[in-house]
Amino acid sequence: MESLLLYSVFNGLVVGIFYALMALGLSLILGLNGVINFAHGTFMALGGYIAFTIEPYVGFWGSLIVAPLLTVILGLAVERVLIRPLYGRDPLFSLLLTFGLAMIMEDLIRTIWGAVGRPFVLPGYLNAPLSNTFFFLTGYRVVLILITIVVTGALFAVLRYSRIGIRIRAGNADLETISAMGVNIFFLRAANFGIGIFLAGVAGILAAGQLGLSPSIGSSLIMPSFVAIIVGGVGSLVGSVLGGLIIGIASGITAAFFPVAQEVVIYVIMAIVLVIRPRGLLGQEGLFE
Amino acid sequence: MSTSIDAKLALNRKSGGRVVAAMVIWVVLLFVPFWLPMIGGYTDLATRALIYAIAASGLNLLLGYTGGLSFGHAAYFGLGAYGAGLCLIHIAPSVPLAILGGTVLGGIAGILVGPMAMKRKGIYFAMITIAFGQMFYFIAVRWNSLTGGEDGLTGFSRVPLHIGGEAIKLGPERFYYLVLVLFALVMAIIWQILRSPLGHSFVAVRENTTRLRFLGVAVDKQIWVAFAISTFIVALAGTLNALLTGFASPDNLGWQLSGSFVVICVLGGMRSFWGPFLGAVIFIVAQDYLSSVTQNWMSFIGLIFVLAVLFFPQGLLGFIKGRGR
Amino acid sequence: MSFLKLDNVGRRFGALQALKDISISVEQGELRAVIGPNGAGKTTLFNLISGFFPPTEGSISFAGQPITAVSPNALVRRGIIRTFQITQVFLSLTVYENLRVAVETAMGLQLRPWISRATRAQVEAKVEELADIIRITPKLDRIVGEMSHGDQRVVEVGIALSRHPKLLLLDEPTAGMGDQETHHMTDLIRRLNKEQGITILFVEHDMAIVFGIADKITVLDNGTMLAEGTAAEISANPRVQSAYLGNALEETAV
Amino acid sequence: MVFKNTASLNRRNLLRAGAAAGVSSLAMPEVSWAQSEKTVKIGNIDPRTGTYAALGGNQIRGATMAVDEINKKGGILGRPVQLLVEDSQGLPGPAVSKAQKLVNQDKVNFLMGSVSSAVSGSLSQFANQHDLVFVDSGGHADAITGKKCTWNTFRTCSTTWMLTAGDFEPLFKKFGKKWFFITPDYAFGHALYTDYVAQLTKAGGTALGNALAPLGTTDFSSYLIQARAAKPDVLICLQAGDDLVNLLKQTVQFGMNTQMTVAGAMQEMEVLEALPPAALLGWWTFEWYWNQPNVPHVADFVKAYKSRYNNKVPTARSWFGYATAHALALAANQAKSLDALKVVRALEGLELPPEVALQPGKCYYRAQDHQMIANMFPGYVPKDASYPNLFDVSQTIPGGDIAKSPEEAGCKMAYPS
Repeated sequence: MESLLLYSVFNGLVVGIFYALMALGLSLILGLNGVINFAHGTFMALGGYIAFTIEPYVGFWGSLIVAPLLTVILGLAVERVLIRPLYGRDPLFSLLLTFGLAMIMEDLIRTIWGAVGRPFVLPGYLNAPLSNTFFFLTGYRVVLILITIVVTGALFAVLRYSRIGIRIRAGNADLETISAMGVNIFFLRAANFGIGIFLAGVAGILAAGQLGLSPSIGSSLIMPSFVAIIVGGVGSLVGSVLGGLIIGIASGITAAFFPVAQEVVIYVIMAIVLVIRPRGLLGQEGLFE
Repeated sequence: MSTSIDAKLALNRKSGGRVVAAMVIWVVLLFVPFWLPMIGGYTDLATRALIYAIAASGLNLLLGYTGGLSFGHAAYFGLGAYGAGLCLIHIAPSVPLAILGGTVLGGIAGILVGPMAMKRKGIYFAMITIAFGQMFYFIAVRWNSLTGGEDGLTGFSRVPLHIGGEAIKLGPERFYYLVLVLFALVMAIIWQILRSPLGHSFVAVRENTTRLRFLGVAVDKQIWVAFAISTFIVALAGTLNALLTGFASPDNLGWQLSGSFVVICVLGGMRSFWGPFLGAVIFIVAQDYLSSVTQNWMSFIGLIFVLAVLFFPQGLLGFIKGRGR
Repeated sequence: MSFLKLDNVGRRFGALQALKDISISVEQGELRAVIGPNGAGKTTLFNLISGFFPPTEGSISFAGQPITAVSPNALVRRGIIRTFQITQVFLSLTVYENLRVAVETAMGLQLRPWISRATRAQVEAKVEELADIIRITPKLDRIVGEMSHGDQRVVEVGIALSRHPKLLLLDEPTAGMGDQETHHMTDLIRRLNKEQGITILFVEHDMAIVFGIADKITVLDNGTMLAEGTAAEISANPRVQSAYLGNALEETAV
Repeated sequence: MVFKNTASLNRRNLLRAGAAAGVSSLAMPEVSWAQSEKTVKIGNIDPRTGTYAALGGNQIRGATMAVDEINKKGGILGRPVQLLVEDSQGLPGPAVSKAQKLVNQDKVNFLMGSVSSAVSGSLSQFANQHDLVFVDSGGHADAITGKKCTWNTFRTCSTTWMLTAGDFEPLFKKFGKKWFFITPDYAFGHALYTDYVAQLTKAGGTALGNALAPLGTTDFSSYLIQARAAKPDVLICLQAGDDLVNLLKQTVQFGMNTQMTVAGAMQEMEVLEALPPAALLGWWTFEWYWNQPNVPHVADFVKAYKSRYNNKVPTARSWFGYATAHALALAANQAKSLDALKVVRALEGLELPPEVALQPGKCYYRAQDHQMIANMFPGYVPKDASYPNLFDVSQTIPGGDIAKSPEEAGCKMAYPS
């Protein structure tokens, strides 16, 4: 029983990592670009499929670097052509646009890579359990957690210390002032969108190794990521990560002890947070949004 | 002073034109079962378009008139569908009861969810409505014993209507007329709301919540009422959809459908009374046609979303009116 | 007993002390101007009185009742109505529709999905009356968003009037207006005060207007109260002259 | 409620509609049907998008190939046959919408298709309301030809019972009597589980546990830990499609394939294709396999299919579509009519000729419950399997030996008077 609890917490943690990576990217784009990126899940899937395609040539570790960058290039093109005209307009429009984009991208993925799920072959040494007692600790799961820590840590370092990072954070708080100070906000928004997509790409490759690839994998991960943002607190990047981990672990534990409710539980958590702490765990208090 | 009179005359002319247009629409709708098969369509398709028009018009009361961006209204559509099915299976084989039961179920859910979703505004409101929609989706999927789970709820059908001791079977044509009557009823209700102080206040919420709040109006209450009314109407559409297809399934509550309702409103024109209707007709016909001719129909539907946003943000009716001005 | 009374009111935002030690008393029927350089705390003062946020120190009373930390809604019901520095109207509606929704909500009809013919007539009569007061009847069918800035501000005052204000707070009513519009607005303010007997508090930068129509003037500077008094007293006040009026006069001279 | 649809083509219905027109003032004039009678139309509703797109795609390929062959041999009643393919997305809602369109607008003569049991059920109900022949090519739930059987619905693929009975004995004898189940939480999964447990208990084995996983589960580890704790001889995985892919991959990741025998009921070529080499394992049942060296016609069929479809071998799904379309043509030609009831009577007991059956022994639609009785192909995934040699059939079991009798299945057929 103890090992089941331990296991389910760990399992939830792994799932929560995907939610957190997704929510972090979504949250960045939401803050500075003011866009609910519904296509975030399909960008993630795309990252996985690109990795699947280039892996035979560059290997797993190579694809881990190259595939997100290729995804980002596509993301930047989308931002430039489709999303930029919508800045400053009712958020309804960017939401609908990315919604349509998600449908198109999912369909394209199905057309290019086929409706059948695709195996993503991991290096053999990553597949084996590390110890017999903790059989769920496979090499890959540990690597997955480490990579996430490195990526998230690097992101927060960039946001805190680099010039562009500081500007992104400032723009998040007050875009007008930043713009008045002579910062090119179009560049800033594009860069920010790119970073968000990069995170989705990384999540996509990690998910490909853990869950396998199918055209609709993105849409199954994006909804919990929304919940993660609301639970963690709108406007707080740390909150998004925290929210992702919390709902991941909650759903992991529920899956082990009350499997019927494993999806519903995250929405119940959201409802509870909304009732007792509407701004979310680490969210800013705003009088009027 | 004379400019004002001219303006009023112009307004009258405009509304005169509107009356004629509305009359044409109703006459065309009245004879659908006669002309649609002749041009290669089928009555059930028109019924489905009307059902979507009811749902979109209900949503638009919140979306277009009150300015509340709900991306989760399929949840109430689906609840209406399940409610209707459960009424037919467990309570009594009566179509009116099923319609009533499903509508009330969806509407009550809307009344309960509304205040929680409204804790946040704007873009975050949209996100929360999506998430609540997913919650109902998963409840429907997982509560196997009641809902039939992933397979959906089956085992009910459009039992005959009993009027004055006579049993009237509801074939496609008669069911179309039943839906048409309810569509007319919904449009009348929305029309009445829009010309009442309630409707005026909805529009004021959309235009400027700060102003309204400093007129002493509890803005949240107005949004709640708009939210609730829209969920009742969407749930009504859901019950009719269940009766049309003969079952309720989880995809009736899914976010894809929620998105479709929103794009229907945008496509036809969110600020127009007939916009959602027009959007529904276009969307249903396009979907029906595209999904038959190409395996990649999803791309084309997605393209409709993208094009509507980039080129017709005011919707087709808004576009037409804008050019007329 | 003064109509509106602020006792040692202060407001702090984190480390920033936006207002400090403000004591003001306004008599019923008074037309009071609030002046001061940018950042003096004028809008913060309005926000406190209208309940936008509560003061962190001191107390406020209105018509003999304490109103510290009373919600904006409740204050509106008690008769404190405000306009905003940034015009707050219903932009894509006509003037008529703007005034109508204001009148309907003032009558508490905002939850009614239908009204009787008599009530409708009553609403229409009130809208016409309001339009007459603010002199906008010929433009009733115009979309507000397509009108001039001055007209929009007039409409905003009309909306505020629908609530039968006892105390009207006008935040820079003539800002950004041309001469003609300014004249129209000052005339409107004076008429509302004299003919309708509404107590008015207004923030204004244009000294000509302030000295022209205000009964009394309150001067804020840097979050504190510098002076209070009639036009003559204020212009004679050496502190005001040195700290504020000198600059302002220079500005107007330029 | 049986609504007499005026749009249906057959003569019997047309007469009825004429009679009904007197009663119902709303009956629409139907003038255009005579022109459209030239071709015989088969409406094929299969998932081209969604979770089951790969399976649906192969059913469509099989059916398309069959229709071309039928047309080469003179069509149905001397008229050309047209296959109208519609996308069900694997969901009952869109499937019924498509059925409405096919019946009312395109005026098809027969309906076929479906991968998921939910869609099969809703289409069967729809077809029944419209007096139309429907052949369920690939939805397995027992009820379709059991408790919910109807006079106008047939099924080509096997029942869930047959899927479990196909490999129960080899598994039980070879590997042991303590079993653990991981079951997808919907009707199809529940049915497989119940059927296995019935046989297991009867044979004296024990079901150590059953973990219910929702459809679309991507992470099965919480179920695998339960299974591991139970220490069974056999781990039965009842998932299908992408779910099974994920489950098997994780089973191997956790090293559980070395501790117990991984097995299950239905296995498909499409699933094995999606598996990484490390997860290619287990004991399963196929419903048809392309490699049957000693059976006549099979090699020819495989060759023709491969040259037509990008060198891919036909799968069981391809055969379902292929056999279903051929069966409809055979029955209509035999009945010399397109009338629903007459075609139904011809389908009842219809035996597939060897070039369509493509397997040893007798393949026929059982008259009492409309269930196709064909062979099951239990076997295992060999070591170092690679496409297209992903499965070794250990034996072929004639369906007649294991299928429940119509009485046991609970089918009570009622025909229209």
